[in-house]
Amino acid sequence: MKKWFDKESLKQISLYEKGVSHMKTSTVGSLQKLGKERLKDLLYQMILIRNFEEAVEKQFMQGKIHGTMHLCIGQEPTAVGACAVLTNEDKITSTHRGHGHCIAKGSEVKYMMAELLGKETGYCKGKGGSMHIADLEIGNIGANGIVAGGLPLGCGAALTSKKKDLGFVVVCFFGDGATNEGAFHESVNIASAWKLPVIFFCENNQYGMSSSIKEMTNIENLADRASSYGIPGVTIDGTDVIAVMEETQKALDRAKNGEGPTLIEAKTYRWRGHSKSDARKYRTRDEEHDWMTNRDGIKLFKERLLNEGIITSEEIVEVEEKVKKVLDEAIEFAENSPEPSLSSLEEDVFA
Amino acid sequence: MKKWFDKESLKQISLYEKGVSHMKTSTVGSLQKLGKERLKDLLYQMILIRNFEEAVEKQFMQGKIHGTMHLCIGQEPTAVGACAVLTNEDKITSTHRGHGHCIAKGSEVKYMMAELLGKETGYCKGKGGSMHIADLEIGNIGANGIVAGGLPLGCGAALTSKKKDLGFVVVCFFGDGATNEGAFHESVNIASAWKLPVIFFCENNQYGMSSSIKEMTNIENLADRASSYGIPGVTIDGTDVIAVMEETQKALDRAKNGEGPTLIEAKTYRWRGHSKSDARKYRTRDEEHDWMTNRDGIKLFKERLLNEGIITSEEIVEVEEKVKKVLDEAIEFAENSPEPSLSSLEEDVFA
Amino acid sequence: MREITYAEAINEVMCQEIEANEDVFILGEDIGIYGGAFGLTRGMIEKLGPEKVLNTPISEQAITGVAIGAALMGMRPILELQFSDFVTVAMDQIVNQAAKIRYMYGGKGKVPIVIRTPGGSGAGFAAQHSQSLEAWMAHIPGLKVVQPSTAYDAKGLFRAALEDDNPVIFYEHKLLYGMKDDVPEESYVIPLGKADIKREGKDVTVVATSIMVHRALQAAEELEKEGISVEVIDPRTLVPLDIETIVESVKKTGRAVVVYEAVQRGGYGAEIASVINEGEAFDYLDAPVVRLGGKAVPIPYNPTLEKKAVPQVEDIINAIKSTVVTYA
Amino acid sequence: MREITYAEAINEVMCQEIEANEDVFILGEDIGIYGGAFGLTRGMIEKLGPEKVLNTPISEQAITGVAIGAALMGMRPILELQFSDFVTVAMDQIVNQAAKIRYMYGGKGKVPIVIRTPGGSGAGFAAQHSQSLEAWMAHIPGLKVVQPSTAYDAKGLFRAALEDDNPVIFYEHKLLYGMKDDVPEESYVIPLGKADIKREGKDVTVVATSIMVHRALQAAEELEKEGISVEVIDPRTLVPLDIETIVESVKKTGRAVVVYEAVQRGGYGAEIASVINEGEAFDYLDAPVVRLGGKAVPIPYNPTLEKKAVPQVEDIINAIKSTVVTYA
Ligand SMILES: Cc1ncc(C[n+]2csc(CCOP(=O)(O)OP(=O)(O)O)c2C)c(N)n1
Ligand SMILES: Cc1ncc(C[n+]2csc(CCOP(=O)(O)OP(=O)(O)O)c2C)c(N)n1
Ligand SMILES: [Mg+2]
Ligand SMILES: [Mg+2]
Repeated sequence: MKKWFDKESLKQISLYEKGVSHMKTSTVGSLQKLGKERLKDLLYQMILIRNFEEAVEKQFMQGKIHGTMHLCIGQEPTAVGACAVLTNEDKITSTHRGHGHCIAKGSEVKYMMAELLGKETGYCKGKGGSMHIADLEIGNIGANGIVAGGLPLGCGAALTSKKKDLGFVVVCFFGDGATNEGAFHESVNIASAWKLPVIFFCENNQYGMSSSIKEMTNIENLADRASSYGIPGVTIDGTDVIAVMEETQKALDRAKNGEGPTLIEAKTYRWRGHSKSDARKYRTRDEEHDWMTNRDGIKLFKERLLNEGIITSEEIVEVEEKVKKVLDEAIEFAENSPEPSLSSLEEDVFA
Repeated sequence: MKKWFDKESLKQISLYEKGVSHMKTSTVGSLQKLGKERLKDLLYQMILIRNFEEAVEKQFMQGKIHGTMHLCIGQEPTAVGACAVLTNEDKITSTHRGHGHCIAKGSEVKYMMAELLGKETGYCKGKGGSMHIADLEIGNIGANGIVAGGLPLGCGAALTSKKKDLGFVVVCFFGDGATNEGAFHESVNIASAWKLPVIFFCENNQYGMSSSIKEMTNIENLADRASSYGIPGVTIDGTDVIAVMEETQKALDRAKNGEGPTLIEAKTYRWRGHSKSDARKYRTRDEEHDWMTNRDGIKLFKERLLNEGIITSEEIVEVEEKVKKVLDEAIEFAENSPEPSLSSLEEDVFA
Repeated sequence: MREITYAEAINEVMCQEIEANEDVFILGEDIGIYGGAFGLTRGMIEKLGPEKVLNTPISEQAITGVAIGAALMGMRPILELQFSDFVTVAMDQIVNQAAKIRYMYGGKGKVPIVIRTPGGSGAGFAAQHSQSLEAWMAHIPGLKVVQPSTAYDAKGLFRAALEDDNPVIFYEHKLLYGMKDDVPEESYVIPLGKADIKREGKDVTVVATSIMVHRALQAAEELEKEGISVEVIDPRTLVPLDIETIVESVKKTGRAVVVYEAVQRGGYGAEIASVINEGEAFDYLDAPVVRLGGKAVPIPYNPTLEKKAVPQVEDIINAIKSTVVTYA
Repeated sequence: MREITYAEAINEVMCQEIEANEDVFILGEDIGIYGGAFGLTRGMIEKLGPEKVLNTPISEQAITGVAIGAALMGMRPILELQFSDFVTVAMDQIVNQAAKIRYMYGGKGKVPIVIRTPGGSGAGFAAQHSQSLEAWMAHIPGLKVVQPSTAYDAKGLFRAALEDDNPVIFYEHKLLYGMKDDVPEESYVIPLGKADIKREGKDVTVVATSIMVHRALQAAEELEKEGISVEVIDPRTLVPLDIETIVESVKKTGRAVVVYEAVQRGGYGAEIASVINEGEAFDYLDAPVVRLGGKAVPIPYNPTLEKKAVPQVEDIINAIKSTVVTYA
């Protein structure tokens, strides 16, 4: 028998390999088709997410946020690209790292910030916090503190759509680490067997907390797991918001046609640590630097918009100013909001 | 959107398709290599299993067996073929349908029968019954009443082998239905990531209780799930005991070489109902008849042995008589064994 | 009135409710043409069709989540878990999702699901198929827990459970499935949170659940011959618990015995005993409250041992006598 | 003596035991270079190497089963479950496998594993990361349950747990991790099943677990000023439970308050209260045993509400006063 643990698990290994050959990027000329307003909106949303997360980080540092938070800085194009093709009727299920999904699905940052500050005006009246933000009215079935916990729920929502011919599709977001949970397997299988209108959207940011997915599983592309369920799987460049839109659109069409689920894997990167305190010893500063400088989805999108002459630098500044204004208002709103009443403690346990 | 439930779920559909093209059968000339004694032993074991199960059924009908039982008649070649390549040091984990595995791994039918009758002399002192027979000394880590419950345990045993360089391999048996459990997914993944010496052996008898695997999952061959974990998967004819041996041997070599797990799917059929009371409405009598007459692994093996001139009809009769004798003795032993003492009720909760 | 079994009563009310409300459907393993592991859904798929009776893969996490997700979208699913021991593979969805969603979301959304599942020993299924784990569920805020002991109660409580806007765990008992009772054909509701006095008495109050109700009634009959008058109360629902009826009874009798099949240590009987001890009844107690639950062992296979592992009529008689006689 | 934190004490004893016994190793999520979600395994992989410190995929069923299977083959694994709420995805392996294997197999095989996992609220992690579910485990025959309240106890109890030949669930508490205590460097054993009297007193016995021990001690100090003498008992292990020490104390004081963080309804405090009520102590009781547990709500996020959901020092003071003053 060969020796145990041949990997040098202790060494900090850079796991980012440039250019996964068959990773899908956006098609040429795709920008024009979308139209300027839509493109500007994508940019706005991505910047809003990033700046929101930065504001959250700041609030946390100032001790105003209790508990923990999981920031999605670096992953803006996946949330925005996927949600961009959905209507208000379509649903999403989200994760512990869910702020971006919420914003992209259409939630208002002021109620989100209020929730993070534990205020009565927050999406969950201050009772849920970062890991449980839900906004059923715009189709956000909820963040989830349990890794892969949202996938079964998403299948149930999709079953309802199918049974009642409601026409909506459910996008379940989850991380690379979540694909090793039993709940992932059971959910994708049942969705496939029942041809449910679901899109399983894996944000492969390379790590589950500290564990490189390459050490936790023995395949290169998680989308290949689709073949276990007889459904299509596609690996895309998660820093390319247009590629994300395009592939999500295809999966959406498939789902709406009654052809069942699709597994999308978007390669991306979280720029920050896993949560509040993370020395990030499991990866190198070089690897981080490379992603942050060469694969920043927002920067790349701005450059592309400018290069293709769709938008001017002035307009980008305008977008950024709008974001700033919205966020300033959100923070003010959240800070000035009241604490939940003590009597609310025992409310809402039962409907 | 297309209409929901296009399958005619109520109709009794025959799901057995003749000739899955790439299903592995035994190689030509393989019999000679094994030698007569070994071949006779394979036959003996298969007949012993079948007759044991028939005896159990009879005892059950006579009200001597309490609870339930899951018979493996029809599936003898998988248990016998897989265990035939193992040594006493190698381990197996089994299922609710585990009598065949026990016998093939080397357990004595008299202690098994005693256990089924709830006697003190049984493998579990009468406390476990059919679904919990274990025989650690000869490497049977145990039957399991929880579908897919044995796979994680098998991985733990395999980890021990690897960590301590003990050289043994673990064969985890499970059914087609079990491949839709989360525990299956998590176990195969971890075994692959850690290159554990495990063989995942799926006895695809077409149904999980009443549910055809073809309706419960969207792929033709369950062995294809191997690709989700970056390991080899192979589909074999589970009625061909020699094919089972050959493929298990390959997987065993791989495991012993430190190359990690293999997923084997053996297509087979359970002749009886799922458990004690099953009207088998979910399948046709035609389908059953076809398997029982055309794909009886014991009959096929006998014919082959005779055709190739390895064994005579007289010798087959001898084998059958030996089985009969052993079983008669086993039943007598079991029936004459004492009940467990009342004081044993509270023993063995803790070590 | 018509006599039907506990299993038939549940089958009947499920059919009635599915026919009456288009949001109601049932899902579970082998509930289609097989009719469920214990025959509870027999005939349903033929009558109601496969859109209302969903046969599922063996994937308890997924199917539990499917029920919850559908409920969040306005459906009212019934989930059959084949054996209550299998909650162990669905606990995250039940406890971390179903029970908490509404609260975590600040009062948004609701999860009206009924999880039907058989508990209990006595059928020879051994350690992994015979547990009584209702105490786990009753400990979790956000879940309601029902444990009917008769066909009549099962039918009425089931409808109440289904009409409730919250997740309800509905514990059936394998040995009760075949037990017959007078059951009206038309649908009716027995509200959650109302105990039932199954027998009136004045010397001692026995609070018993599920199959133990019947054993307690038998014990009461025996003891009547000896001049001991036993009141038998069936809480019927553990959450909400009808504390008032129990306390009133104990105030009258001055003695209480709590009988349950689950392992005594840490079982819900400890909660019931505590509630009796804590409330107004304390001052009326002439003797300590007695608990009689299962032994602290996994359920063994051998039928004699299996019986010895949980309270039988004789054990209940002895427990009652110990409090009535010792503290006479 | 040297002061170290509760987290450091556990880290130290793990290192000592892994170094002392080649069958001992630890597995869990992010326990490698990350050092565990709460830093408990910090430095271990560097010191002991990746064969002794196995970083696992996020697959709780598999990793729990791996620990059990390895134990059956003679290893003595330590499993870290990142939050005790995640037992919900590992319950089958813990309850249907680890707890029952030896019994089901008629006394063959043993499963010496220690599952270390943090419970409790107060750190702002909200409903799915703040539960106290030890009552579930204590209800299951075949499992032992430990809940240390100090660094000193944690170190000694951990070694006893590891030396035990059975599955032990070792509940840590997030808010205790940083708490310092005098802890000897050399390894020592505190046997399972021995309660500790953390403070002697004569008017009332408080039985408190985990973080509640500290709150009870603070309450005792406050009440001393008012002339009420409080004895504080920490059972330290729920299974086995040191009934004798508790009963002896109640016989002396005549009053008992049981304080625990878990939801009061159906929590293990009900078991402890029942045991007090049932035994010899009953005749010595001057007042009903009082239970003080968590409210029947999921743990909310907002810090003020979060505190209100579980007993605080003031609540304990009030509970003690209610029994001492009302029944003076
Ligand atoms: C069932 C469960 N196990 C473990 C955790 C702890 N945990 C929270 S997030 C996380 C990593 C998840 O990784 P991934 O799915 O890749 O998502 P990412 O954080 O990278 O977005 C872990 C282990 C959890 N919340 N739930
Ligand atoms: C977790 C769990 N779910 C459901 C069951 C009930 N059950 C026992 S056997 C069985 C069917 C298993 O099918 P398969 O894995 O194909 O094995 P087979 O019976 O065909 O050998 C089911 C659903 C169980 N024992 N455990
Ligand atoms: Mg990740
Ligand atoms: Mg099968």
